[in-house]
Amino acid sequence: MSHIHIPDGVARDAWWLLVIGFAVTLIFLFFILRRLDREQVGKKIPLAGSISAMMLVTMSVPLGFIPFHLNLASLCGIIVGPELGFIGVFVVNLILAFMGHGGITVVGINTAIIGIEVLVGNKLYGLFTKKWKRSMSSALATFLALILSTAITFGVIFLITGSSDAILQGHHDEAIHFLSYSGWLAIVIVLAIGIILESVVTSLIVSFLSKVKPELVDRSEKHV
Amino acid sequence: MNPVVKVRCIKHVYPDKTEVSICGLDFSVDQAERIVILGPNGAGKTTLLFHILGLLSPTEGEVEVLGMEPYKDFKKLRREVGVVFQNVDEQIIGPRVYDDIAFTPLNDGKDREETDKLVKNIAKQLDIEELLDKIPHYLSGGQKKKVALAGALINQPKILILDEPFDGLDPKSKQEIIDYLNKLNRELGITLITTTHDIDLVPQIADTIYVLSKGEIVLKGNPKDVFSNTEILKDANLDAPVLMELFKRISNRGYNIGTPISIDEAEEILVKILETRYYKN
Amino acid sequence: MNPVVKVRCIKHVYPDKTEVSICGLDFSVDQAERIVILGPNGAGKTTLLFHILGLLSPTEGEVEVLGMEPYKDFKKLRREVGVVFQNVDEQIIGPRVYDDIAFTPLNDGKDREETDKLVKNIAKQLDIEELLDKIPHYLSGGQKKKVALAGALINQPKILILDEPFDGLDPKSKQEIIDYLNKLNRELGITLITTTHDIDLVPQIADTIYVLSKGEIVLKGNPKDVFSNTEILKDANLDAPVLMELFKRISNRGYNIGTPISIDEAEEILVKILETRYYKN
Amino acid sequence: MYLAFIDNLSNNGTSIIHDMNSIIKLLATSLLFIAVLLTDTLIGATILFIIFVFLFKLGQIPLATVGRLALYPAFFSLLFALIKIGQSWQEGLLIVVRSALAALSLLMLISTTPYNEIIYFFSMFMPPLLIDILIFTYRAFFILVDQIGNMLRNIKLRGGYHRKNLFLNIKNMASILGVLMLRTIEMSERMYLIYTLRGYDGEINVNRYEEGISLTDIVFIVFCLIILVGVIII
Ligand SMILES: Nc1ncnc2c1ncn2[C@@H]1O[C@H](COP(=O)(O)OP(=O)(O)OP(=O)(O)O)[C@@H](O)[C@H]1O
Ligand SMILES: Nc1ncnc2c1ncn2[C@@H]1O[C@H](COP(=O)(O)OP(=O)(O)OP(=O)(O)O)[C@@H](O)[C@H]1O
Ligand SMILES: [Mg+2]
Ligand SMILES: [Mg+2]
Repeated sequence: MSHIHIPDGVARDAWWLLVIGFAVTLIFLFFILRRLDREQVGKKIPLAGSISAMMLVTMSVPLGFIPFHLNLASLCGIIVGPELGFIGVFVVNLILAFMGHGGITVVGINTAIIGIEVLVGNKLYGLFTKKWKRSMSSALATFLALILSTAITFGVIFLITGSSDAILQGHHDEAIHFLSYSGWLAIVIVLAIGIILESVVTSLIVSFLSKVKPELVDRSEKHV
Repeated sequence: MNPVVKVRCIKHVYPDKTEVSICGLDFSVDQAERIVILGPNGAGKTTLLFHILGLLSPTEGEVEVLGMEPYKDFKKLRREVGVVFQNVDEQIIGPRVYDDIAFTPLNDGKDREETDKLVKNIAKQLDIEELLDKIPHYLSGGQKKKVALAGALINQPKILILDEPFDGLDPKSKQEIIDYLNKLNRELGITLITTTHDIDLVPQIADTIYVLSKGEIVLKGNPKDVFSNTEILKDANLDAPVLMELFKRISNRGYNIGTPISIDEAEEILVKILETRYYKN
Repeated sequence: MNPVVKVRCIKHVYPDKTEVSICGLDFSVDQAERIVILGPNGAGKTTLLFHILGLLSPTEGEVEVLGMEPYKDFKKLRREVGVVFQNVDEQIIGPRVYDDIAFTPLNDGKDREETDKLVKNIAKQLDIEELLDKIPHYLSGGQKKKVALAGALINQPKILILDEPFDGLDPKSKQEIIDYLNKLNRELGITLITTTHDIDLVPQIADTIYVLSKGEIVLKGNPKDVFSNTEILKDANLDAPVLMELFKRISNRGYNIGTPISIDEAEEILVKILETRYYKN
Repeated sequence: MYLAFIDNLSNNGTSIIHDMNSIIKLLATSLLFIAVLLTDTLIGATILFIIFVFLFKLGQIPLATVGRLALYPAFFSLLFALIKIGQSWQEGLLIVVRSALAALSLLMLISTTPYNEIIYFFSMFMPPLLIDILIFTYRAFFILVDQIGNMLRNIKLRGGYHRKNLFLNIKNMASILGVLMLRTIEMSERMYLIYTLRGYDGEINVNRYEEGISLTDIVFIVFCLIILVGVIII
């Protein structure tokens, strides 16, 4: 779980944030869909659908003893571009919302947050490949994209709960303080492992693809 | 000698509650025997193979491979059993042919040098040395099958399992694979278990045929016996190979002139009859 | 009568620079003709079909379908040509079988009522009425083929193109599809263009066979003629159907007793010979 | 894969909830969902939980497999709870329970309502292009699930699945995902060709299967309405 899926029911008091999430996501979607080239649209719809399916399926790949799953948002951004990638993230979040991953009232904000990974992953990769090897670039791009989206997630969490000092100052009650502290530590560790895993896997996939079908991960020519 | 594979009346329930049962006659394979499993679509052929491979555990019934329980002793058995599935595209994962063939030894902890020897050796046997450096994705259907076969054989398994290995191949590629499989069987004593819908090829790769239909193994025997059982075959949506069917019909019309299994045999039978009757023209 | 499909010496270069050429004899199909294209893996059969369908545009050479250029007049031709590809899974979009079959008429702007009639009608013909409400991924391989066929036929195309339609099907399902195709051809005059590696089925669905090999159409003719050309076939990695091969060999041994195309024919020939020679036993 | 499992439940289930009119069911579930969001007391939450267990039973949905999925949001909501817990532990607990209950309501819906019905509902307000993508996603998902299932099986048989050797395992899983990505993209290209041949030019028509409104539907929606009102009053 390299991503935090914000669930339903936690942001009751910060409904305005959910509204903003939806607004941002819908505006993006609106422009992306409008910008889809009429000529190309027939081609891109199956691609967007397939990529969304790929992200969903990826979650069932067992990584070994740790119960993590990937979602490859950054990789999809690198391969199909930020626009289709963003649509993919929306579709995935929408479907997962029904499955207990994330939630229906938070589809907007979750999409906006993970959509950032798609965008940042894609752009950084384009930037990095000018200097470095593709495997290195993709790892770094993914890592930074995930750090950013995680940071934003925390920002959102603090906005929702209305307190950032709760974790910093804690509580007079020692037991609760300890619970809170170790809980946060666990979360940070889990997230760090998740982010590293996803960066490594993304990089491995990119280097696989550059051996087998380099045009998919090539940025030297103009590419979406 | 103990059978290398033994299956007795298994039942499997898939998560979606589809029930597959494979009862009736016992399934029992000897070392170095060549088995072909026939049956209509959905009869449970692949399901049976999955049980033999230890990929599924039977809800009821017994499966024994080399004296072990495949599902429980998966790790041990894995090394003794090679597999090629229908869709080789899903089986070849190395970025280069070489990497793919080297997959199992490297994962089993063999070192690069030893692995290299193994890979080169198997590639030579299958005559795919010049492919080693290629990207599997762009190979032809027949070449991909050979690569998958190499990957399955590199561990020198005792049993080789093939699920519809001839699908989508042209006649020559089919024949090449058949010849190679028979060579493996003859020279190394590898046990072959194959499923196929290509009935005309069956006599070439079967010592024993099992016919699966409606949850039962309804027929078992050598090709001649099995394919003369037209009733049961029809009932299982199957045909006999064309040649056998032809001679069966002739025999039904009252002329018992034999049941050839290969085109050569059929030729000899007919020529003998004709020799005594016709002048050559 | 003008041919409905005409291909003259095309060359295609794929983006990765693989060159496929289909030259040699001209490819020319008449209305209501049943064509089978044979050739080894990678010969370019699918590539040829893609050109006829207008999915690819030839780098060199000419393709004409119903007097139009398929790549340019794609939209017009689309309605006249139905296709079933090898991998039917990718061809069925669902969400339900009904929606899938209704896909083309609805996209062509027919209203729901008319579409409904068309769907029900084609479903009845193919005997898949009880599948209409199902989800595609719960169907068996044979059922999926039928659904894809229904989707391809709903527009009542003049030409039906089938790329390896028998792959992975059991004998009975193959026969069902063959019978249905022949009925379509007989009753509605639909032109059939099929590729397959299932050589023994070819005589049943071919008026004319084209053999593709090494970039050339090397052979063209009715099944009897094509399949007696053993040299060229061998050169193209192909065999003749077992029966034809057998009788060919007999004829090579000096006994010209005919070239049967079906098992029934062969039976009659042999029984006639035997009748004059043997006592029934 | 639980998505496939749930799809099977919703398509092949035969319970009284499966038989309901989908739109009514959607509306009724929305009422329950709102009730969950508005719950402020642990007692209210407990009652709602009992109601969901009852509805799962009624819908013949295996609570152990499907209900377990509600633990994910519960886990993620811990993040929020940990902050709130500083203020009161009830508050923290409620957050966790609420998100699990919200997930249960959606799971109940999706386990008893086929995907195409839900798509039909979406098509009433979503742009057609998005609906098309959702339809493609659904088909592609089931094709890819099969493929990845086969690949994982093959890897396992070839000795490539290591539960304990994280390094090798991740390397192999990345290869699988690489192959899958490649095949996904090529598949989408083939799909595009095939659908163009079949007349696709950027809009798939979604069909609704006519369903009447039965007494059960009315009873159910009234029941949900009562619950919502009850939650608001408490
Ligand atoms: N993963 C699965 N989940 C549910 N049902 C399954 C699954 N795999 C197979 N089945 C069902 O089990 C039965 C046997 O399937 P199986 O694939 O073993 O048949 P088969 O003989 O190999 O057919 P084919 O000739 O088409 O390959 C079929 O009814 C099939 O639908
Ligand atoms: N999209 C593609 N990109 C590059 N090369 C291709 C592509 N499709 C086919 N080819 C190549 O073109 C040649 C002809 O392929 P084609 O698929 O037409 O053969 P085929 O006769 O249909 O073979 P099969 O019997 O295996 O289906 C082959 O060498 C193949 O590798
Ligand atoms: Mg099978
Ligand atoms: Mg082909």
